[in-house]
Amino acid sequence: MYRRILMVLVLGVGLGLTACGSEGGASSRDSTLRWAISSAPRSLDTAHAFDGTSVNVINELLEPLVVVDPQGQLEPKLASSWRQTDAVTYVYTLRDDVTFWDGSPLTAEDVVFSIERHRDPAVASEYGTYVKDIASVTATGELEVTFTLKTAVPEFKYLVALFSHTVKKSFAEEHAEDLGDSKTLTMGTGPYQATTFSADGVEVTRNDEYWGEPPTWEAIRFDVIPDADTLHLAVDGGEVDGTFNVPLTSSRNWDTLSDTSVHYVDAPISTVLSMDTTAPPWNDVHLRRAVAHAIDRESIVATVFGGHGRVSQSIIDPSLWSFLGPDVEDFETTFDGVRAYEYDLDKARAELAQSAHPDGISFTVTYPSGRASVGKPLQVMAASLKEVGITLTPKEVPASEWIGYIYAHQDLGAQILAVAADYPDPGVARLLLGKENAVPNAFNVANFTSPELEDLLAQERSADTGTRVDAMHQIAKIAAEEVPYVPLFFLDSTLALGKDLRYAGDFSYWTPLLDEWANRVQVRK
Amino acid sequence: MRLALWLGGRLAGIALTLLIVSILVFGILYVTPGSAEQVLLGTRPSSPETLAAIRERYHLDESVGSQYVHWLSSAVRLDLGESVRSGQDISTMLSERMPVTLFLAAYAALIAGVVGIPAGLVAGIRSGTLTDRAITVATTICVSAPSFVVGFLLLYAFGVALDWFPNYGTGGGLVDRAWHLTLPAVALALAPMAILARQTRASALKVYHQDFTTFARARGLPRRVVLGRYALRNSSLPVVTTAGLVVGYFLTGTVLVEQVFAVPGIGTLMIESVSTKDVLVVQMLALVIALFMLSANLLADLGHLALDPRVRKGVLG
Amino acid sequence: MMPPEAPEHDASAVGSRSARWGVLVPVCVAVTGVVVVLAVLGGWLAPQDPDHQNLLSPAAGPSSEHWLGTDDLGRDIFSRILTGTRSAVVGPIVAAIGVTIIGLLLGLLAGFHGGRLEAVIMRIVDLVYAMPALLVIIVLIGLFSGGYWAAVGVLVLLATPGTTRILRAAVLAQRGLPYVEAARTVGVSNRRLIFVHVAPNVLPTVVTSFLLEFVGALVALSALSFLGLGVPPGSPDWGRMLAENRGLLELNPWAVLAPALMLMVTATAVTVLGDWLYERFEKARTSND
Amino acid sequence: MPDVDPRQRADRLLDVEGLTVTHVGSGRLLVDGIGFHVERGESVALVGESGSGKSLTARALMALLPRGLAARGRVRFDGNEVSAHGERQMMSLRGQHLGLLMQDPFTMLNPLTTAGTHLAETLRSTTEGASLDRSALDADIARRLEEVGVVDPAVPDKYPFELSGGMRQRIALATALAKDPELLIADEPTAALDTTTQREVLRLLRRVQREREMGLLLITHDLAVAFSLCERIMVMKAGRIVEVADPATLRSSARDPYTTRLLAADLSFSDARREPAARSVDAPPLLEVRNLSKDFPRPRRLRRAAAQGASALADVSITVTEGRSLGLVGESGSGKSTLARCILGLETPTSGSIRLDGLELGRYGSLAKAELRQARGAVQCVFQDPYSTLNPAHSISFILTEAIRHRETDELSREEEEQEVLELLDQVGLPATFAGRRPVALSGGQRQRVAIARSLAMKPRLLICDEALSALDVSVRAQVLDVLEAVQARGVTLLFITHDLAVARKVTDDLVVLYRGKVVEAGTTAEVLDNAQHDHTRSLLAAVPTGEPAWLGGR
Repeated sequence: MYRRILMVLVLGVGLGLTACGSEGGASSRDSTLRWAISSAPRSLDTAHAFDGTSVNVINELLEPLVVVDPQGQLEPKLASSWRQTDAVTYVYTLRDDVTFWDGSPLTAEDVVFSIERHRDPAVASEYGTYVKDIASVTATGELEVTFTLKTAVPEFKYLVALFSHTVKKSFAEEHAEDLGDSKTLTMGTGPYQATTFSADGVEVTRNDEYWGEPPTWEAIRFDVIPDADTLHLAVDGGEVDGTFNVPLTSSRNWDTLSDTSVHYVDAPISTVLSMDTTAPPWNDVHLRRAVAHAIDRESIVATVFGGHGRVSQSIIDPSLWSFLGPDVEDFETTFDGVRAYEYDLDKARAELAQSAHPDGISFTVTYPSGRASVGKPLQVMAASLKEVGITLTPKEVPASEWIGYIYAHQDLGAQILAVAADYPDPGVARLLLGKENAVPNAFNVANFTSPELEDLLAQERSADTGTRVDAMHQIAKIAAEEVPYVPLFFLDSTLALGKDLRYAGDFSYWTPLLDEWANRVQVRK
Repeated sequence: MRLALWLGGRLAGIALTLLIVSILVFGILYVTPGSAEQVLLGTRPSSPETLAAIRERYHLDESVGSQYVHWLSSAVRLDLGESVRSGQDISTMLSERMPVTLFLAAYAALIAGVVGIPAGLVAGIRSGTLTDRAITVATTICVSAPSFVVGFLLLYAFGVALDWFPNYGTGGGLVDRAWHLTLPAVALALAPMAILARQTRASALKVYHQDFTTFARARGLPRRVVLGRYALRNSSLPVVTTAGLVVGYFLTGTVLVEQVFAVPGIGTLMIESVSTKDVLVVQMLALVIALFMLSANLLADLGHLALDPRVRKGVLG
Repeated sequence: MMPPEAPEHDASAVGSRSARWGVLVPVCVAVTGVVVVLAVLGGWLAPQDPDHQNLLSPAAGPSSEHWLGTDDLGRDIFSRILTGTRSAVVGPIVAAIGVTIIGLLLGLLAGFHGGRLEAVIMRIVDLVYAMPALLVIIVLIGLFSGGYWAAVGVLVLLATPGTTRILRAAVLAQRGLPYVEAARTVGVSNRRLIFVHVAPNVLPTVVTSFLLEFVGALVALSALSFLGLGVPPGSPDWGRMLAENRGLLELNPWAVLAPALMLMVTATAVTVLGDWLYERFEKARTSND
Repeated sequence: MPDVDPRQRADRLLDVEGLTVTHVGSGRLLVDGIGFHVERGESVALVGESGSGKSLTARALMALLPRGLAARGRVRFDGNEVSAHGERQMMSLRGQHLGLLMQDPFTMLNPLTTAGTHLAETLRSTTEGASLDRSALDADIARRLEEVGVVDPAVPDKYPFELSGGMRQRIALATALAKDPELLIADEPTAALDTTTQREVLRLLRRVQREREMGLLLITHDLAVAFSLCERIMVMKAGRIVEVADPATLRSSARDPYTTRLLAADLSFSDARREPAARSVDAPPLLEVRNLSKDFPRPRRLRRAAAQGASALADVSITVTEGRSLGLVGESGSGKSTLARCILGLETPTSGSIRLDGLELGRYGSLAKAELRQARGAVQCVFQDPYSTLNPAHSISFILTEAIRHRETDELSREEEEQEVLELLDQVGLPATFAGRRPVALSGGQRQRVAIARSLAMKPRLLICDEALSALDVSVRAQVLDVLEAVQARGVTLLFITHDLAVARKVTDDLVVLYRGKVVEAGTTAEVLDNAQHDHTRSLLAAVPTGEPAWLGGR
């Protein structure tokens, strides 16, 4: 099972960050970093807090064996080295100088315990699907952890960066019921130690005994600011130093801020419009093509997102392509000849005329309330679809209700959803395809499958890169012909920083998700 | 003794009303669309095990009646359950959110009372003058202007454009908090202030024309006594009733104003919980709000009792 | 004998009494008139299609083409304001009519019949009256994802008790008057008593409470839209525009200020009219000469 | 005004010249340049009907006119010009030199403070009073209460609502006198009181005035009261003083025609029934009330506790003989109106029977439709308050036509209806032009006549007049009385409810005295009034003002 994707699902905003240098500036300051987050972490226990915002915070507290650097390469963290001894065995050697905040040394037992928690059904960890293929994880030495897998998993090395955040075993056992809550907090090895945690935010203070580079900040205060306009005000007023949550729909407004610099980087967050290929009216390919032709993606990216995104031509993200390996041809070459749907109302009308609904149809697309990053594009789409006689009505529903529809997998009709990659591999797209995912609690909301496609999906999971590339090329071709999904756009990750701050080194979508990041935010000299 | 009896009766009535409200709310939430499990699961795809665990933990397998009994029996033990959205204890959430809202409401009530009542009194006594006209026009605007529009305008005028007040945050410490919450408090206070002013004006107008006020002036009583013991005290009876009702405005206003100013109080909690269908929290907030209103009415009645000997006699014999 | 409002031995202030409202009333009548005309004709008067997106000039300031500029999808703010008058005003008018009719019937029934019927009506009324209406609507519409008309419906249910109380009080005040008893002794039927004798005398209260209910509903519905409930996203609705265009304040302040001002001005104008009418009716009732 | 020696003038307590009160908005003149004076220790009455400007004169003297009214003219008090005083100077004058006692003891006292507080705050507002300690203050309060005849030590701690009307007026008097004013202006001080209480309060007022040698300006509509209490009477009409004289002179030889009319209209108690009934007592009864009781449940709820309930009835039996008019007298709260309302079906009696015209009216609700119509036609009522007895929304002809339509089983033609409306108006002495008017355009007396016309439209056999005259001025009262007599002459039987024995004597053949819901005396009017058996009847009789000083005791 390869469901290794963090579904952002338009819910968790701001996974992505931006690689950028420094700039920015706000107030003069003490050595506390004030950081705006869109919602409080649901828990400080990774098992119950697998979402963008929680992970941003937890990455400062708990450390995994390995991390992903801005370029998408694995780097050591708690593990000083690792090796793959065969197709299903991975051995990690721990550093010997790591201690928890209480001074006790990190042992392999702690790491094993932390990973076993995700495998324990009683814990009901949100990482459950990510550890499904592990046959065993054992401490094979004082400072050595060995994973044995049930089957070969090419991207397993990346997954370790996601789920191996280590909490002290004895602490976690002592607080089995309330680990990570606002009273118990947690016990980790990270550069910062949690001091308070509430619905209003989290405060962490410097871990003076940190094993690595001394932490930059005395303390970090994560303030919860759910509302985009409020966030703008808070940043404008200098009440917070920075955030990852710049809403692209109001990026023009943010660009007017004088004391703040906003940076945008490409991110593998893909938004698609799905159409249920198994039920009328969407089982008509001409209708789907008509829709695909009638959506002005260029304008959406340019107008709604102020240009801070990429028009999407395929469900496979070109920006992830390079992670397949150094020998892989570039995306454009590989995908040459895949059918593209340019914005052309005449073509749309022509397709519609060929369909079973030459006079057009009316349909409703629900989306989680308050999410302008899908709401606004839907409004633009509605306007151009109207030109060809198709009526799209966007409808806001509470987020939980919306996700209920998706998971229930019934009467799907047309849906809009965003999928974000949580490790650097273009295989993400498979989540939207195939029988395996055309069931409740999965994301093939177009119910798109065929024998040919199933074969290709199996090939795409091969360990051999060449086979994978070919399979993806075929998949992309089929997906383009049949358009179960209209690929819309990839949204940029953002970083806003006060003018007196800089971001040291490169900054990318990966860092706050798969690495510690706060120490890179530094006061400008 | 009679007072204790009366108070006991009223408190019992409040408890009974809360019970009825809780049943109503429980019923309403039960029939809300969207399965409770899904709300509890949040954004996570579920496995049969997690689903079973959740169903058991929240007694979802049982009937509505026994779910209610479960809820009630833990609620009376002050175990209010957990938010399904954040997993936090609801009692913890309330204790975090309540102080800000109470501060805001108290601040707004202070503004409303300190400005509204004297303004109404002045307008009533000086009826027909330019002062009266100005106050009347101002209160008319304030009473009809939606609090979220006013809040928005205040925020951008005084927070952003003029930068006199902070435009985000709740501040720490009394002074800093008051400083941060001034704009929200003003936005929240305007409508109740205007209502109080109008009510005070009307009753002052009436009282000032009554024989007993004229008789007091005819005896050469000092202005202080005539205005205080006669005009203000007699005007205060309907004003106290109004003040009790204004609490409803406060509660509604808080939701909107907190939303505009992003104040992390129970108003924003309400909106967040409603929009995420965090039913247990909505239910508890409904009860808290009902308790507020009932207490306000009780306070208003106690005010009447303290102010009006006729009522005192009616209650205490 | 004595003017209804007038203390103190102070002749200087007297002249201004008649001018208490001054120029305000004509202005408010004009504003209300314009709003009503816009509610009827708004869509036709709009110079442009309010939903037409000019994606090339989003969030632009006022220009000769767009008098109040555009929103973030390049839609003409002026046209949206004009068109939005209907959803801003029609719901509240329907709500106010509903509230007034039901409230009047219940008020007359309760006030006139008394006894058990009155007790039942007033018990229910008191119960609902004690609830903060807008809050309940927010919760119900939020949880049940109801639309605009559902909100109007709930609003009617929740606002009726207030009007019922007021009208019942007005009816009670009339019921005890000798003219009612005299009509009764003449043998006038209850229905005739209610509709021919009492109703005309509570009409001023009815008209006034209608206007104030309208304002209440206007504020409530726009608050709902502001919170993203009720009207669908992207509708040219004042409350919705205010919420959705907040982020445009620096780019085109009119996108936010125009709906805010329309709401304020409409609500205030109608309130002033309500107050003024009330005062006039009161004066007509209390002065015998 | 006759010329007076300036020296003498300066010595006067109060001297008013050219006092005018105008309504600023309309410019209407309400008090038209009057002049008068009050000597030290003198008691002077200002008598006039409602609207004559007498109360405004009092308010103008105190500089307490309602806003919208402006006073001009010269007012000298104790030789000092006070009309030019500002509010601050007036404040020191009020209470200390000029006291004011107002009409209604129910509204004159602050409902939220005790009797003692009223006195205390007044005493403390003087320089000497401010330095008094608590016990001295209490002693002073007790002394001053004793002066007005209040000796009960519990009274100072009582709130106004716990005191009777007479007691309140005593408290108010003590309060008005607390700063020992040299002149007391008493504005209708007893108009809101029962007749028996009125006499006690007037007696007290005279005693205090004499003991203190205080000036008194009594403002009243009641000539008899003025004659009994005052040394000099000023008659005021439409903002002017038309005549000034001492009581004896005025009585014997009034010069002004208005005064003459007033004197004529003011019924003397000795006036007997002008036209005795033709029928004897033995004629068949039209109305028989037997053992009628009516209880009112005590209000339960908090806010209604203060609400005034109607008066109960206990085992009341009366008989009205057809053609003879029956008077029902008693003080307020005696149950007179409750009885009337039971007969009219506006209240349902608790027990007992009411038989009228062969119908049992104890349970109106159970009457058949035809019976109900018969009952409605048989008995009609004229209520007390002329200002709310007519529906302000409808015209006079609408009101009368409605009654006519409810009387007739068959529909009349429009012309017939119009004709009858005019006839009805004519019967009550109103011109035909009134048909199109609305009640708001009518005076109190005119309204009361329309109310009578409406009753007559039903062609009733019994007409109940529930204090139908008591809200009217004396001159108007006489006219309405004439109308009622004419009605009686047409064969309609009257049930006349009143607290005024003089009216009762003049209009009724038989009399029933009610006291606290019980019949205490009944008989022919002459028997009852000339040979009263019951104490209550006697005290009622004693309370009727005679116009002689002796009525108040002493000279």
